[in-house]
Amino acid sequence: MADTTSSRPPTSGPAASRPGARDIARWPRLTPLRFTLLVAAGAVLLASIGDVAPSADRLIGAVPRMGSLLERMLPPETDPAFLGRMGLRLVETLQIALVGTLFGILLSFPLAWLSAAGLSPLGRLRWLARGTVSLFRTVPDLVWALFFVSAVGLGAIAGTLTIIVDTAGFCGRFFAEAMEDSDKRPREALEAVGARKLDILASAVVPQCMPSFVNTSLFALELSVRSSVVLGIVGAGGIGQELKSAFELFQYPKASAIILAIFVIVLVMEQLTDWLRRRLG
Amino acid sequence: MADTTSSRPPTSGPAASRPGARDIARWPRLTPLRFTLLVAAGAVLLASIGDVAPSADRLIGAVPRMGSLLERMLPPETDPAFLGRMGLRLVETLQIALVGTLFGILLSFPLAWLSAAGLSPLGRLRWLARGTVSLFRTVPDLVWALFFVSAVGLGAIAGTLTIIVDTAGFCGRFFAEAMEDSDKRPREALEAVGARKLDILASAVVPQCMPSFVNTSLFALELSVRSSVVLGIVGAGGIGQELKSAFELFQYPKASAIILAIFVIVLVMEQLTDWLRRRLG
Amino acid sequence: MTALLKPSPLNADPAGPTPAAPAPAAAAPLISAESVTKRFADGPAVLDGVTLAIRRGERVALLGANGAGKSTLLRALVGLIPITGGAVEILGQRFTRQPTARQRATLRRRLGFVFQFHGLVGRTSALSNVVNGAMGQGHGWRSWHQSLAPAALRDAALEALEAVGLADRATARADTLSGGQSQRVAIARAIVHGPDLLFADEPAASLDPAAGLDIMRLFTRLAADQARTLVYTTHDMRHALEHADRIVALKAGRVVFDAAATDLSERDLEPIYRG
Amino acid sequence: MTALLKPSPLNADPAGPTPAAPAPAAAAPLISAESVTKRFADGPAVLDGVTLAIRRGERVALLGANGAGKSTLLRALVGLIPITGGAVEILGQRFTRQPTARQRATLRRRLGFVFQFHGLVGRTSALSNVVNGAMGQGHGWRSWHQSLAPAALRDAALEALEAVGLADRATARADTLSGGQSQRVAIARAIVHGPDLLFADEPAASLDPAAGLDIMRLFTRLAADQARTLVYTTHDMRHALEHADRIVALKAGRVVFDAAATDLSERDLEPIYRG
Amino acid sequence: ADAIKIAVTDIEGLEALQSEFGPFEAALEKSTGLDIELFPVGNRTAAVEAINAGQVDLVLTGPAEYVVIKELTDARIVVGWQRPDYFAQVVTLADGPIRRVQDLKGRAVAFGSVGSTSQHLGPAQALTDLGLVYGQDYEPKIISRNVAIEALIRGDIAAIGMNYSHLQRAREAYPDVAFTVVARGRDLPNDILVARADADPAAMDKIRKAFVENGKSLLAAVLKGEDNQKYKGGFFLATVEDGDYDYVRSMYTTIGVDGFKNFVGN
Ligand SMILES: Nc1ncnc2c1ncn2[C@@H]1O[C@H](COP(=O)(O)OP(=O)(O)OP(=O)(O)O)[C@@H](O)[C@H]1O
Ligand SMILES: Nc1ncnc2c1ncn2[C@@H]1O[C@H](COP(=O)(O)OP(=O)(O)OP(=O)(O)O)[C@@H](O)[C@H]1O
Ligand SMILES: [Mg+2]
Ligand SMILES: [Mg+2]
Repeated sequence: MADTTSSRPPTSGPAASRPGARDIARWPRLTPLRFTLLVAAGAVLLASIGDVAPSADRLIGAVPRMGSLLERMLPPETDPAFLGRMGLRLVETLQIALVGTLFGILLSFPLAWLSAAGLSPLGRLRWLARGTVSLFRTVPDLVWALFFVSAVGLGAIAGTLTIIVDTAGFCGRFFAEAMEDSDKRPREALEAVGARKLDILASAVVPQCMPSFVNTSLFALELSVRSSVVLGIVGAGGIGQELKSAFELFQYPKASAIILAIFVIVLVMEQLTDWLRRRLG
Repeated sequence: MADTTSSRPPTSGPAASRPGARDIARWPRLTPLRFTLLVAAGAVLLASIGDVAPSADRLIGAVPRMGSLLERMLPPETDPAFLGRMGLRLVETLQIALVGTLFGILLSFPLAWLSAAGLSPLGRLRWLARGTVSLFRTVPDLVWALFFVSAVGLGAIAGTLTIIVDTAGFCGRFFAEAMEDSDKRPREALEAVGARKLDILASAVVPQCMPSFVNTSLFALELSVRSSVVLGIVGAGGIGQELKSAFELFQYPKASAIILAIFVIVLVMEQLTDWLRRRLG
Repeated sequence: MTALLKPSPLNADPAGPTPAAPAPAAAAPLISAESVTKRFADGPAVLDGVTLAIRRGERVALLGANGAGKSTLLRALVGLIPITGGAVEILGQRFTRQPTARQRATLRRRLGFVFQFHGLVGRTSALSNVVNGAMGQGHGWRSWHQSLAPAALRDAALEALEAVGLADRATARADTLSGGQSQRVAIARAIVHGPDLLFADEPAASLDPAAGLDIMRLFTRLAADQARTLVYTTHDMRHALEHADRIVALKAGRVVFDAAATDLSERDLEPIYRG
Repeated sequence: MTALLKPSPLNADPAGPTPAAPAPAAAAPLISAESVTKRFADGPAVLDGVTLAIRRGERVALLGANGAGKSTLLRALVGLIPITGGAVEILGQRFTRQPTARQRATLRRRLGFVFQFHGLVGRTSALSNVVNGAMGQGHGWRSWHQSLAPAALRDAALEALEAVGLADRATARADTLSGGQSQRVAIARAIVHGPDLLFADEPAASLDPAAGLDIMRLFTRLAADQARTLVYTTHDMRHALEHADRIVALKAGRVVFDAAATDLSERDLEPIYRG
Repeated sequence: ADAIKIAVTDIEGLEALQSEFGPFEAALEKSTGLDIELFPVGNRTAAVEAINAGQVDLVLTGPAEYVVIKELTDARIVVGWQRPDYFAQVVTLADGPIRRVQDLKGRAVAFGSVGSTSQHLGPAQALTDLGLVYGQDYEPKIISRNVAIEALIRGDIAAIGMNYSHLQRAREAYPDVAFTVVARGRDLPNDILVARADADPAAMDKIRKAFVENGKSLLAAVLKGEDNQKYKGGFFLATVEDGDYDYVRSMYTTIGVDGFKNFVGN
């Protein structure tokens, strides 16, 4: 180490007296390939931004127009009959979302494990599990709804099944990520005494990942409640359908009342997430 | 410790000889309150399941019906003119998604920081940032689209803005979670030498969270590409619109071709995520 | 601290590979490394032709300056990291790059390992961490958590915690433990199942002098009464000189010293740490 | 290893609170703790009325059995955890529960802290970790990473790494370092900005004997030549007896021993660790 | 001058635009001499807001949307876009239990999309005209067309409201299912190109003229794609009047929506 710079001409500056200071690259070395890739990526991005990003002057002067839209949405509808119906739909939606998300989480847990790098018992075949999860996400809700309606008929059950698949597609990915990112040292420690993959999952990975699981799960529940389409397309009603109709019939005050109600639910779930995560430390 | 059980009657079994063995609760203590809550939660869940979960016999016999649906979708359309148009729409969609997601990520990063427990410089006021992120999510795409359309007119720009908000609502939450869950020890170590909150974020939190950020960001990009509504709503075309009209016109082979194309993109993004995360170790 | 010296109840399976009596004397060594080499990615060789033979019942202290390759060697011997060259035979399993899944299962059943960074699961209790140590013993899900463990395992875990002097903190969350307490949990976890072979990476580094001595004595008894084999690294000369049968020293990944501990003095070991 | 004994270039600001010459003698102590008590949640008192006064330029070794409360005391003194009772005055800042944000900023600028579990950022280089140590010195974003650091800071960081004998691993990712290497990075990080007060929690625990001695000598020079104050915990008697001016011992959260190190022998210290 | 912005909301028109955007736009530009920008918009609410905010000049849309736009902003009709065979139907299975409209009593009927002329308003009006009261004699359900057909085959619903070309498409997609029509509404008013009140009158005139005079070539441009043959035989009509849409207004009343007063801001 002491000699690594001895064959170089002496340089001035404070670092020159300490061999090694100049040897440490400030940035990763720029190979021609990297340079080309960087320039290419930059060009693509700039071109895209030029095409589609908003310019500042278009945004200015937009404020009053947006204000007028807001004005038409407020105040939210407070007709008791409407609020009653909305409450009913909300409860319906919550029920379906709860059950669907629960089963979805149960389904995504094994899928996540099977697809997590370094933890999966499938080895290289883990991409099969990953692919399944990706497929769950890629196939649109409408198609799942078609399948489930033709399988079990219109109604809440098809809605639940659709939510299960949605949740699995989402949680399957984020659970796997949390598992992969968990501290490697406890995993190694258990591996050393002959723990099987499942043991390591249960004892070293899951406890560490609990806060992340809580976050993802409650987000998935929120998503299921918010998702404005799923239940509507299978004729299961739900608050999303109500919201959509309100918009299509230009009943903005009703729409804003529904959005507010959902916002309250979302905030409550955030609090719940926070509380659970604090409890788990 | 040695005396804690001395006043109790002797018990048999291997544990009896070692004081303390019986003192360690196997499960958390069941207070009346906890018991009541547990029973209530169980009852609600069971009731909901009874209402909406699929029964086994309804699922049986559904298989042939689902098969016939699949048959109608396959094989995917391969007409070159259609494929060409689809390719164009895909590129368009990717461009908008890329820019929207990029700006969304840039926006969600500070929001996430401001809302992360234990890291936020806002202290108790961090719920303001959290609330903003929640609001971004709760207000439906359609409403954002309406706002942006009345602000900047129809077209790609309104689509980009909508995607920015969507991304911020999503990434804002998951970035915050990753930050909160990062190892506390490096954070404490920097705090001890007088690092400001921003320094701790930059040096102790961000490097640790990089794999998680990569995952969340690329998922957000995927979401933006998949999102079948946003771009269509604002007249920006996009593959989602194409998919929607294929369905509305019962052109199932076209729809399945589009879904397949999106699936390929999703898989490519998964690979990219994997690769980036591996590089980050 | 006496119960651990009996064959562990968890390990008393007569068909198992752990006869309570010492194996036929002068058998093949329990561990033998043949020119083991290890380099990480394209870095320099961290282990550079390490050859070593350890017999049953020996207590071997592994010395070496920081970065000499001690921790890497221990990991390599049990197949936690693939080796770049050479071969290892350990507990009857011979492998070159890495043991097969089957070999791993067989050898690790009989192994205990104390890691330098402890590797505790922070969010569960000390006791659960110790219970986890018995995972190779076929308890299945019952070794996942203390609340699931069969009584015998729980008792063994408590006994192990007592052996390291930490029974009173059994229910504390592992991430609230002090440095020395955490170290003790790691040791308890490694001995709970009565392993034939214990690898301990600086097991006394965070321990106070009295606790360190207790652990050394515990190790001695494990070796003497039950022919358990012990390989530990340490930076404490006295722990090596007074409590090991043999001292092996690494320097920049090579074995530079391999001798019986008797009749050695600190002076003899000093060159190990010199430039 | 000589450069660190000059006032650090990063700390040479004449208006700063660090005059190169020792402060007027017999001034108020640099640290004084008055009946400091700490309990976690509803647990027992981990610190139980700790009263302590440390003067400028002193080297204080803090001894105690595992779990005695040493690490907790160090954390409490700099306000990393709120104390339950009592008061602390440190570097001129007096607080009861926790220092205010302003107090924190003022006192921590002048502080170095080596944590028992090191607390390195695993995914960045050793050098970046050391650069991070200067975060309280107003470099802003330039102390975030070695590639951003101004030349003076980078040089100071390299110098600190040299002082702990790790300059050759400067670019290694922190999570690939060996136990002792990681420990040294933690020390380098704590001294890079030339702190007036250095708290070190078992700084030599993972070091080999030669490296441990080097660190002790480094500490001695920091104290002697520049009146830097040093408070370190250790389980190594010799490090306490030979390299500290004063030895303070904790037992179950109380100070049981507070004496000059001269003329003490290991024997005098043994009771600290006894039941 | 700025480009004339045209939003297209109607799904069939939209598909035509998506597949054959270029030829039609070019043809329109050529015959008007104006710079034209077309936006296929998948959501009628967005289109209405766009014209309301003055962000588009023209909207090509369906009758139901026109009624709303007219009520909200004082939009003006530029030209009608006649679609041959544009009428609403109530479709059921040929081999199913529904033989007559009266059989629908007490059953569920699916409508494709809230407020859509040919999928919701039209079929509901057709049933009303035949004596069934919306929401009382049968249960209206809003279910996407695709799902509704699956549900119809299963027997979960009794009938679906849709338009003629939807049914043709469905027959292609479900060659082994026999559909039949139990109710058919009268021909629906034309799709319509409306201009916002303060749009440049000269430009609007040009456009109207182009559609009337060069209707054939514009239509030919739309028909370039083989998918768009449904427009074959259509005409562009300059004589469309607001009164032609009173039938649609009565449809809104049928489904229980009385005007859009809320929308206007009180
Ligand atoms: N994953 C890794 N990647 C690259 N280098 C590594 C890795 N793990 C260890 N090393 C390097 O290998 C060398 C030996 O490390 P090892 O942990 O075996 O040392 P050690 O003898 O245990 O030292 P200590 O006494 O400090 O614990 C060190 O220089 C270390 O930096
Ligand atoms: N966050 C915490 N919550 C609860 N108890 C804690 C927490 N941190 C420390 N303790 C307990 O406080 C006691 C003192 O811990 P501390 O880390 O100060 O000990 P120490 O003297 O540094 O010991 P060691 O020599 O092992 O490092 C221990 O019993 C420990 O379990
Ligand atoms: Mg080591
Ligand atoms: Mg400590």
